[in-house]
Amino acid sequence: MQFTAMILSNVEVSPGYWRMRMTAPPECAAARPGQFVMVRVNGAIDPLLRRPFGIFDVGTYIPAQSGAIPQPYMEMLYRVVGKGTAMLSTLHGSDLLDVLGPLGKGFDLGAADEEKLIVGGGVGLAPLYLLAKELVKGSKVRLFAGGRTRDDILCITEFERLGVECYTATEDGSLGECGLVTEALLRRLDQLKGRATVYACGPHGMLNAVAGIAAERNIPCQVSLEGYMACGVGACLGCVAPGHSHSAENPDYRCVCTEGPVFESGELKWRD
Amino acid sequence: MQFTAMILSNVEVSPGYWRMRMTAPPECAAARPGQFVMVRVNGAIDPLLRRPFGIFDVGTYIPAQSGAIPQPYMEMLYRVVGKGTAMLSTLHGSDLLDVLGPLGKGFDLGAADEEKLIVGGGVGLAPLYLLAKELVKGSKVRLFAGGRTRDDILCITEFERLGVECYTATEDGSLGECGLVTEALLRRLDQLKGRATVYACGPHGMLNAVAGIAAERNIPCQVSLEGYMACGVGACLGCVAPGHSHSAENPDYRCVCTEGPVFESGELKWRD
Amino acid sequence: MKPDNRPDMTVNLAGLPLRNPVMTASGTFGYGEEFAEYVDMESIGAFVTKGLSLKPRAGNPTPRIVETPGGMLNAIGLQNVGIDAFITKKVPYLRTVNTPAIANFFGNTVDEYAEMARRLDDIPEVAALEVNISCPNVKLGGIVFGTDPDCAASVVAACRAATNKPLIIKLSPNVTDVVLMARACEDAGADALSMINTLIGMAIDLNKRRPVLANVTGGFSGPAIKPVALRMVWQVAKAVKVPIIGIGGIMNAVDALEFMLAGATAVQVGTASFINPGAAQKIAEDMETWLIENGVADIKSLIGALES
Amino acid sequence: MKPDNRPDMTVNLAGLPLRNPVMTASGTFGYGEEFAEYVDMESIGAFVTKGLSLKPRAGNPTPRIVETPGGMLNAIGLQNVGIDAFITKKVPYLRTVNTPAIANFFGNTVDEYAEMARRLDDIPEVAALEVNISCPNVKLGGIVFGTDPDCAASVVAACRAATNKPLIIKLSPNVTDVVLMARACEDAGADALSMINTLIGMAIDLNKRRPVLANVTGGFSGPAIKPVALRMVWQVAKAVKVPIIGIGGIMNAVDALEFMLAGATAVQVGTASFINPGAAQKIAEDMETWLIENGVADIKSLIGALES
Ligand SMILES: Cc1cc2nc3c(=O)[nH]c(=O)nc-3n(C[C@H](O)[C@H](O)[C@H](O)COP(=O)(O)OP(=O)(O)OC[C@H]3O[C@@H](n4cnc5c(N)ncnc54)[C@H](O)[C@@H]3O)c2cc1C
Ligand SMILES: Cc1cc2nc3c(=O)[nH]c(=O)nc-3n(C[C@H](O)[C@H](O)[C@H](O)COP(=O)(O)OP(=O)(O)OC[C@H]3O[C@@H](n4cnc5c(N)ncnc54)[C@H](O)[C@@H]3O)c2cc1C
Ligand SMILES: Cc1cc2nc3c(=O)[nH]c(=O)nc-3n(C[C@H](O)[C@H](O)[C@H](O)COP(=O)(O)O)c2cc1C
Ligand SMILES: Cc1cc2nc3c(=O)[nH]c(=O)nc-3n(C[C@H](O)[C@H](O)[C@H](O)COP(=O)(O)O)c2cc1C
Ligand code: FES
Ligand code: FES
Repeated sequence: MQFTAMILSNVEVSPGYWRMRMTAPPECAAARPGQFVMVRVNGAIDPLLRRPFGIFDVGTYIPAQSGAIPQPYMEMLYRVVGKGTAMLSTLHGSDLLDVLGPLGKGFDLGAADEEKLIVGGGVGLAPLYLLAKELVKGSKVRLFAGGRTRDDILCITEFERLGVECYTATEDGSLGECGLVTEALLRRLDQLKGRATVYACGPHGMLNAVAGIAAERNIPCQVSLEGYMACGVGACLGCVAPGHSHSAENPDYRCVCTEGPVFESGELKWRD
Repeated sequence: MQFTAMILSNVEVSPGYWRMRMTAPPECAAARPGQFVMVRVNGAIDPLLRRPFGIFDVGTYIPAQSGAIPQPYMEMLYRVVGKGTAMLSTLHGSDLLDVLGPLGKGFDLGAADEEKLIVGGGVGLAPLYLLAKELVKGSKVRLFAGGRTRDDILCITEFERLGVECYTATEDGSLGECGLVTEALLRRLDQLKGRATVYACGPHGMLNAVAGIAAERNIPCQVSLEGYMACGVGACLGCVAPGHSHSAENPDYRCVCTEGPVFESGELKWRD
Repeated sequence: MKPDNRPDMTVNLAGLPLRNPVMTASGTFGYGEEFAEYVDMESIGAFVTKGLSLKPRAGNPTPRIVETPGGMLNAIGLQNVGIDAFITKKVPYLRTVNTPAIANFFGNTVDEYAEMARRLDDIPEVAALEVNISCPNVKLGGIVFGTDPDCAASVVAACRAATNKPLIIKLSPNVTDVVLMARACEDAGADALSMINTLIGMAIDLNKRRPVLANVTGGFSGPAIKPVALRMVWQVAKAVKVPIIGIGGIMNAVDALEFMLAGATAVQVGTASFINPGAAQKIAEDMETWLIENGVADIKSLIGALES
Repeated sequence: MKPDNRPDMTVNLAGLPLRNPVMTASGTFGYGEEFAEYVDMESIGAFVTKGLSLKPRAGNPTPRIVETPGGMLNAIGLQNVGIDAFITKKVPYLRTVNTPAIANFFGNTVDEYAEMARRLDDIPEVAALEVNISCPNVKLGGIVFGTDPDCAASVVAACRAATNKPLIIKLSPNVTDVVLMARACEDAGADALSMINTLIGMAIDLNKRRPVLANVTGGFSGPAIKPVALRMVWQVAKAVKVPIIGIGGIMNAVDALEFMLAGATAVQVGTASFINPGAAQKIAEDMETWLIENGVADIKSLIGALES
């Protein structure tokens, strides 16, 4: 669906990372974890295309005035990387935003009687919070959050408040372990007794590593991909990613916006 | 010169007409009546080109804080007609604006011992206020302000405060006389004893009429023209207007941004 | 004005009556279904499918799209399900909507084009054919059909012989003389011309020192190209008798009406549907409003009505 | 890096050494003087004059310019003071600045082009000649020189015979095959190619039902056209040996560097100077900063350095 959201707040939660809350119609606030929205940053032609963002959280708030009726909202967590996100970060409460969504398929929540291992790199955490919120209802959930440096580790407190056990790692050692977050994941998997499912979102290199680890150990793994998107509704075919049997001779592309953005890692082609 | 102005205020003075005050360096605040500025409404590409506006007023203000030093400012009076002016009207105090100017040649103030007749159509009044401010120092000044309807008659109080005698006319009779303002001008010219100079700015049809009237009676007349401008500095040659000897066979174009925007009406080609 | 005071929005496109002149452009509206949630199909004049080919095509590696100032480049690589899957999987949807579906298609050889035209001619749900001639002729060393008048004419003639449905030829703007191309297509039997297809553009990622698109170059669309499209429609409208469908950067009703003044009988909305999936419907509605506000009783009176 | 740690910004354009690759584009920088207040002439590599002709030209009726999404159209009509007034009124200024001035010119016939080249060859203050071949050949029924390889080659050959100064040919983008045109010009004696000149576009005023420009069509420039320009520079750079000057929508240092990666030895800044009269200088400065920040010691190492 397409709707006009009113921004409720837009705050920088870490240098370069912003969290925006906006009103959303009930259908959007009922989004499944892993779904995304396409935001029109500017009504004119610059930037021209919508920008895709994961749904970080949804909820209900009660407006400040007396006797007000609770309103559904959604949140995005975004990183300022270019023109569109820079413009987003200048918006204020009560500004309006043209939003398309929720789009795509979300995460499969799987069985309740297994451990859930969530791996997020930087702003890749964005769609994982809503996922964790659902998963904690029935499972033990652990979060592995990685980043280049301290500032890239986001919203850990929020995950902890859900009862998620959090492991953090930074490449420069400025927060948590020094190194890649996949090392902590590996250690946990070594200790693992029962069944588990891995969920991951972040830079492609990280997803590649996580998918490899999960495949080796035969653990189900879902990853959320990014892709350059023009439409978000399966029409432009810009966003595709190679499927598992893809080769230059026998190409096999999956549409990230409609078949994804969440895929079973086994469905996709990974670098070896 | 090119400078960054800070907007001090931006208010709608009549439906669709706005008056904006902004800081200006002393060189710009020393602009001659009739000069203009080119404003970059948006730092991105939409709109791409600068927009030309007359300088409505200049002055000095004292910032609100104690012990502050007086600052020069300039004002524009503009009408919302399209994309650029619509965006201008959304700006607020303390927003910044990229300004080029003062540009062009201004009005020639002429001799002090004659009557000054100023004719303005709608937002054509914009460059005439600063002119009137100068002229009242040495001459009797009368303003003839015309418009389609009441809302198009702007800032008359400001002119009256200068001691200018004001005549107004609207096509629908909603303010002042019903009809064209040139009729009031004609009546005044009929009564005129001594010498006079006419100054006019407004829609081309009005300028055409005023130039005709002045030519008939051999009264010096200066008009301020508009023209589609890309550069404002004489480089693009987009803004030209036909000079008096212009014909299809022997074209004679004047550059509005550097040779104008104010011309002796006799320098230009008019429709008969 | 019609009795209910609403203007007559209908146009006739080479024998195909349209309830209004607004169509969607190939490759920007999927196979129709993708937009069912956003567009009331019966609010637009017609819709055009993604470009079809005999065999399914997987398309190019990614990245396939990139934004540019006021526009975008795409190098999708003509990904499509192929004619067989089109018939089994996509045609059933066409049956459910009371709006003409136009099949856009392409080939690598003249024979492939003709074969496609024959296959599509057999499908009752396909109201008209739109031929994308901006494809390389593999038999002629890759010269693009749509950039050579003889090549283009042979495609048109072959398709003409293969179908009785309205035959629309979609012109490439990447030519020195679009009027020459238009005349060649008209003479070879085109019932209508749609124009323009994308310009060819390129974008570079300075930091990576690489082209942004995996395919290096891509098709350039969006508001940025409108001035070129409008110019070409105007040039061709003066030179041919067949109706023209104006395409290129149409974002709103004003843009669409400008194309009609320049000589277009109908328009196609492309990139705009990515930005607002409901764009085509909104444009059709706003055009009607404009007509009412400007006292125009029949939209056909605007076709080619540019004064000069 | 040079001893003072500043990167080497110099390039050599067909024998003409430039302190940096940033030039201003013809028709957007007057005769230089107009910008003296805004640009330190010695901060840029070279500047190009308004297009000159044998006789002064008054240009087209107004309106002559109109903004479009991300770009603008102009139909100035090549208004210029003519070669005689250029010599008496404009050349004296050129003498005062220590930066190469390149004279852009055009003609209506091959002979006029040759005559202009001869006249300009005599002016010591003119460092190089840039030939605008996007003009109609009045002897050949108005076919634009720059859209026909033979026509273009004859202009180039005639100018070549008339001057020993570096001869830059400015290519039109309004062609099917820009590589063909580039090769024809190279073979006929061009020392360098500048590209692109404006696309042809049109804008319509819906309410007036008229073209916005008095001339109906106009030259399309600005950021909107950058993807087309970049593509053409890249195509031609692979096909010719002579240096290329990249032009089209360059607004900032990143744009300029992208053109160099695509194969340009230098760039010209056009429309950007209207928006920021100091654009060319700022771009040159920002390019140097980029080189420093990215550890590039010599800007020449970027020319054609696109990976793929
Ligand atoms: C399904 C999905 C969900 C996403 N969720 C989030 C999120 O929750 N938080 C967040 O910060 N970012 C998210 N991203 C990435 C985000 O869309 C880009 O960072 C953003 O579009 C950059 O826009 P820009 O104008 O600032 O950058 P520019 O570089 O100026 O953008 C230029 C173009 O490239 C595209 N683009 C640039 N980077 C990316 C990217 N990484 N992925 C896809 N397209 C890109 C833009 O959409 C635009 O079309 C998501 C991407 C996808 C596909
Ligand atoms: C020397 C000069 C002084 C001016 N002074 C004033 C003033 O003091 N107050 C005021 O309200 N207006 C003034 N104008 C007119 C003003 O520049 C236009 O109304 C404004 O540029 C419209 O911009 P837009 O984006 O809102 O309209 P759009 O129609 O979206 O503009 C599209 C393009 O057309 C140009 N354009 C549109 N209308 C005009 C016009 N009337 N004259 C010139 N170019 C135009 C714009 O600059 C722009 O390039 C002046 C014009 C000139 C040339
Ligand atoms: C992503 C994308 C895919 C396209 N695919 C096709 C296609 O398959 N066949 C075709 O004839 N045109 C195709 N086009 C061209 C459009 O139909 C249209 O001609 C062009 O985009 C210009 O219109 P616009 O500026 O409104 O987008 C495609 C355009 C885009 C942006
Ligand atoms: C107003 C204007 C006038 C121009 N006049 C000339 C000219 O006289 N000769 C010429 O070769 N190119 C002329 N050009 C083309 C520019 O030099 C340049 O090739 C084109 O504008 C593309 O660059 P840009 O996008 O940076 O403006 C003109 C362009 C503009 C906008
Ligand atoms: S973004 Fe258009 S198909 Fe996925
Ligand atoms: S506005 Fe460019 S020459 Fe006057």
